Amino acid sequence: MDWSLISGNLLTPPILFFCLGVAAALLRSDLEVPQPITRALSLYLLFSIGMHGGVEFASAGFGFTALKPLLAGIAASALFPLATFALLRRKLGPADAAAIAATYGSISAVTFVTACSFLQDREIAWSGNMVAAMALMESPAILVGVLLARRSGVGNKAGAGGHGSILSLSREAFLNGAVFLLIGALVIGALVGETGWKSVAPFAHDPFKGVLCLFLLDMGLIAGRRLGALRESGGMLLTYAICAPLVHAAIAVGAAYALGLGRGDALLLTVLCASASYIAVPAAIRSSLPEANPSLFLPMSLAMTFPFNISVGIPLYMAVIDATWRAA
Amino acid sequence: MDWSLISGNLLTPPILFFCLGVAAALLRSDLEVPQPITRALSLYLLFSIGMHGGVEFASAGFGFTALKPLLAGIAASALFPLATFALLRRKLGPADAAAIAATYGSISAVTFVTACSFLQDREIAWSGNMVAAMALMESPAILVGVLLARRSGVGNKAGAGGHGSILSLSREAFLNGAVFLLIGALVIGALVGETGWKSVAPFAHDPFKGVLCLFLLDMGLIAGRRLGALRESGGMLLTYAICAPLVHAAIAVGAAYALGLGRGDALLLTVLCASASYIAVPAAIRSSLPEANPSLFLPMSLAMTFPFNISVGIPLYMAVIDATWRAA
Amino acid sequence: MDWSLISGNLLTPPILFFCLGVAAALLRSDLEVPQPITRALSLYLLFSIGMHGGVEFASAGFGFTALKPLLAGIAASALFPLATFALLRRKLGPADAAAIAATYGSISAVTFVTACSFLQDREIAWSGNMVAAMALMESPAILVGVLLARRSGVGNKAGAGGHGSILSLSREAFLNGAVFLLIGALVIGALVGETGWKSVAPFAHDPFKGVLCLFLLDMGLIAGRRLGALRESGGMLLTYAICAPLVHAAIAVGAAYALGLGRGDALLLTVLCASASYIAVPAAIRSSLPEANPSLFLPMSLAMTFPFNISVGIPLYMAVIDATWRAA
Amino acid sequence: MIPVKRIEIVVDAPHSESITRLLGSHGLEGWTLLRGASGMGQRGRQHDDDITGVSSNHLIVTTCTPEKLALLLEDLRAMLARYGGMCLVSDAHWLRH
Amino acid sequence: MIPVKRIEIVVDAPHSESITRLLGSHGLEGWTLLRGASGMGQRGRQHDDDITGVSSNHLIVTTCTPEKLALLLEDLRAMLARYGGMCLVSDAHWLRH
Amino acid sequence: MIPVKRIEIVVDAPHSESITRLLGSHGLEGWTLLRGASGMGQRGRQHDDDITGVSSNHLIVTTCTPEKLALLLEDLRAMLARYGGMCLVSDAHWLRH
Ligand SMILES: Nc1ncnc2c1ncn2[C@@H]1O[C@H](COP(=O)(O)O)[C@@H](O)[C@H]1O
Ligand SMILES: Nc1ncnc2c1ncn2[C@@H]1O[C@H](COP(=O)(O)O)[C@@H](O)[C@H]1O
Ligand SMILES: Nc1ncnc2c1ncn2[C@@H]1O[C@H](COP(=O)(O)O)[C@@H](O)[C@H]1O
Ligand code: NA
Ligand code: NA
Ligand code: NA
Repeated sequence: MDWSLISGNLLTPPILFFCLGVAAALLRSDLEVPQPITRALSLYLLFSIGMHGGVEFASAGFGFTALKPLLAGIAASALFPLATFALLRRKLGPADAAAIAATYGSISAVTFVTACSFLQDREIAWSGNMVAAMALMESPAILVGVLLARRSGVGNKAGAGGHGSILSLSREAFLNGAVFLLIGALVIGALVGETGWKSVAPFAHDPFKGVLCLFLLDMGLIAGRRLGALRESGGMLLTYAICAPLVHAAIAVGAAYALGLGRGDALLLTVLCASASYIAVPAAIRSSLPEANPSLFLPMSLAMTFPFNISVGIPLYMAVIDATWRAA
Repeated sequence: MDWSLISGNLLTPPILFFCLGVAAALLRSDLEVPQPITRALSLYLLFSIGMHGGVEFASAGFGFTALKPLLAGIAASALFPLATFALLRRKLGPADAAAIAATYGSISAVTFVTACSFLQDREIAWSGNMVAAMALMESPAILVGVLLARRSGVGNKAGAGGHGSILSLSREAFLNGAVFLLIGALVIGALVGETGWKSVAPFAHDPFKGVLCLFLLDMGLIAGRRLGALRESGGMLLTYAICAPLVHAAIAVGAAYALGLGRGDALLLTVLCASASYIAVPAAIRSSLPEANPSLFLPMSLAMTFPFNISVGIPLYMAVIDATWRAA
Repeated sequence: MDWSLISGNLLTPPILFFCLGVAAALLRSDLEVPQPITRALSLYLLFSIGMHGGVEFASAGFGFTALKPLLAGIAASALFPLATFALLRRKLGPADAAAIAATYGSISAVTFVTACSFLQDREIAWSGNMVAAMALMESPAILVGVLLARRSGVGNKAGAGGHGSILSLSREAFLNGAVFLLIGALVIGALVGETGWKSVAPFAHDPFKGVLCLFLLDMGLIAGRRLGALRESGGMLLTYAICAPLVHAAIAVGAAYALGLGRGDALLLTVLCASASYIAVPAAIRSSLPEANPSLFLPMSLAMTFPFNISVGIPLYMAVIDATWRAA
Repeated sequence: MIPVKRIEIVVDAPHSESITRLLGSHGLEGWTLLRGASGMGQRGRQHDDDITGVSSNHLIVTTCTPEKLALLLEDLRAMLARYGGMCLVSDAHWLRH
Repeated sequence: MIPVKRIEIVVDAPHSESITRLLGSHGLEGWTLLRGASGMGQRGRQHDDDITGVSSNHLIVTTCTPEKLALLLEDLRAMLARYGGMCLVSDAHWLRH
Repeated sequence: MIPVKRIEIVVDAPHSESITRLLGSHGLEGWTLLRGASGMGQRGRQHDDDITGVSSNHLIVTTCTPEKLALLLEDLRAMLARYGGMCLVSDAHWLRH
């Protein structure tokens, strides 16, 4: 296995800016990114990655090969929460267990984007299907998570607000702003193809890496501010926050290998399975499962799993994939 | 006439993102663009289009030929409100009639910019004069509109606030932020010429199309949120919101033909006449004519005329211009 | 001396947009840049200039030659406040004198960036050391200024808030958001080198000049709004606001000559010494020396020294340097 | 001037729409909403820094006649019990215009 | 602590400058202004989403001695009658420092 | 509903953290903070337009039992005397949930 991948990854601009952000938060510097800018950066990333994925998806055609990683991703995002919920129910109430299950079943778009930039640096190809997989993996985990909580009796009266029915639940899950923009951009990318992409590429593609640096600086600040809140989680959840990505990744690498994916797509599927949501899920959970304590699931995914994945996880998964695929 | 222009226009990234925004608003997705970002995007567009226009204006020279479309535009923007006011006074009070008259006499910079991008896709040339025309068409309509209302006795006491005199009216009209930036950037563009433009083009020109997509996504959200408010307008105003652009466009096409403009400039003059303001006018009207009901004129221009123009209007006008100019 | 440098400088896009901003503020146009955008633009500039400087710094090597301008800059930023404080104490209380001393000992990143763009237009080389010098000149002036005030008995009880000790003072000075981001980006630039820079350059470098125009438009608005507050300063401070840059610049030109710097580095060192802070210092002073009246030191540096430097100062210093270096 | 009850509500951003809908259903036709509030409460710190607004609060100010107050507060209490948040009620005078 | 009247005004963004000018003309030297408020009122919904700020409200908080109140409210009422908006007055205590 | 004191503080942005720390040290576990306020006061105009937030105000709302009020106000007064700013106190009712 190629350990230099990990050290090499730590010295790239995006990761270094993430560390700078964490450092600023820990040292209590008054460096901050205004919240509207944070949102704008995330809109930009979803817009870019969605359109780019759509263009590539369309140019590749919609065969069964294209659907394989998609189906694998959706299956993972629906099944992982079941296992997580069963595991965490031993220590946590149903609302919290379900929220964490949804969080870790879903995906992190920023981790995905960082992995894409990692692949790009190493000139490893990946396909637009993976963006489609990402877009479709956000919602099932939310649905499964909330339904698990409901089955355990959480929020069943749901008098106030009326976020009770499966229908309104699916609304939350699919009409979440991030999911909607991502899927919309994907469809638009597929409709307009290469010509359309070329006209927006000087905005959506060329500055992407640089914007990612600023965004990760901000993510570092956000994560750093929540490191303190991890104390509330206790050792078991902290262990989970590092082990879950590893276990999910191991399963994903196996699946990718079985499905015969290329190295690029294999890494992306792995990263999707290993990552935890802090965009779509927290928003949906706050609406549908307000009983869950946000100071548990949010700091875990933001301040533990996300930094782990972008710093050590991505190159580690790549090294494992390289070794496995080469051995084959 | 070439109907494929219309269908072709609908499948371009800017229009599709506009539709995505409308869809998000109608489906009540929580997708939103923070308001400071909305403003920043519009500053960017005004900055870019202004400077670019100024550069081209200066390079073309200031002959009478250059002035023709300018004068035509200013005349239209002062005369259309007179006709509109007379028409609408039958059903509406003087304040509302005057506000709508000003709105439809003035222009929409975003529609203009979408038309420029439409021309660029088809490699049809247009001249910097049209940007000057746009900048100068914002204010006369405001002045005429407010004066019409004043003549009908609206706000003549004007005790509170003192926005009474013609002088303070012209201040509002010409010192409106959007008008001021546009004219300022135009003058700066003319002063710095090609060399200056080249130094800012990687910011002001290259990413323009991509930024326009995000901006139209946002415009779609804004328009979509106001579709409901159209109910207040009643059938007569809704009809007006679609017929006014068509009538204004027909007159403009005739004038452009009579003035011997090129196809590109003809389209832009037509689009300026056919479009209705939602940047400069509403702000000025709120100050100078607070008696007008903003839930009449704002939704009409934003949620009816604007979508109509960018989706169907622009290609339709182009088709008519193509047919006419070819027939000549 | 080449006076055309000055007139030539006035007709570049950044300076013209600054003037447009001032004009908008004076004419009371409602043009405005939302505050989150102002902050985002400054983050962008610090990010870009920091990384670029770091890359160049690393590629040049860390010899004593590289350190000379750095040490000169730090010395200036610690010594100028001493002289300023002694001078201003005749007319002002210790808190205000110290705040102004810190302001004029420190530097203005935007002036620096405008000077870089000035050099770039004229294809004069400058080195990454100067960015390091800039980053390191922000904090000493703050420390010296606050210590001078403390020695004069200001805020010594410091009961409320406890911003008393030298330690917490240094924290304020070095953990200031702007300083932290600048130094962080510098270090990251040095770590990632040319390869890393290339990946972010389409964001951090190509659109730089254009972004600077928008930022200076905003600075013009901000400065223009504070022109009125200058009345409070009185003639002596206004004179100081123009003479201090000239005196500091003269000393800096001499030092640069003595150190044998190139023309580019000489200009940048001069500009750093001649400029006054309105990013790092005001924030730090508000925390550590709240007794100082912000309507003295802020308008002076923002509405007098900054406009003077970017319009007349930079080309003037260049002309002097050109004449001196040529004479040698 | 008309005596009214001034009601001030702070909730997580994702819940503010439920609150304003509730106000509408009680016949209150006026409210003002401020976004981007951070805060501290029983459920910990709201930083107002994240991507989705989950860590932002919204502050809603509304008025209500003393007669309608009791019914409104009953529903509000139920909502806040589920969502978290804060509600303050005070006396004020409305300037009729 | 000094008893004062707390005045809270909500108007469309383009009118807030007229209001603060009015406060100045009545000799009130202190106020705080919050931008970016959305809202609902007799003139419909303010979304706080558009390009120019026409659909944004500003919230202004100021204080006033009980003596000055009547005159100020008279002028405020005239302004709000023309522009729309809301004004609440309540009792408060100012912490002198 | 529980009677409480509603405290509303406006200070320059760089000082708001000192204020919230002070609230914490007095055992107040709840507050709401709004950024981006402009204003006018004895120290002149705060434009809320600059790069660093020095010209922005923050508005902090908190509540306090009547018993704790006196001690809190004493410390607040010292802080505001040094930093500038404003503090209003009024009566309100907290909706327990
Ligand atoms: N005593 C209080 N005073 C002012 N705001 C409060 C108070 N308690 C809670 N809040 C606000 O209400 C939000 C939610 O409160 P909670 O549900 O208790 O965490 C907090 O983030 C604060 O913004
Ligand atoms: N009862 C109320 N409580 C709080 N805010 C209100 C109330 N009525 C009106 N407003 C605010 O004042 C603005 C203008 O009100 P109006 O002129 O009635 O449309 C609205 O958009 C709201 O933000
Ligand atoms: N009477 C007042 N009413 C409302 N806000 C005030 C008042 N006086 C001061 N302020 C706010 O407090 C800030 C600081 O006040 P000062 O320290 O007096 O300059 C001002 O910028 C205003 O935002
Ligand atoms: Na996952
Ligand atoms: Na028109
Ligand atoms: Na200096």
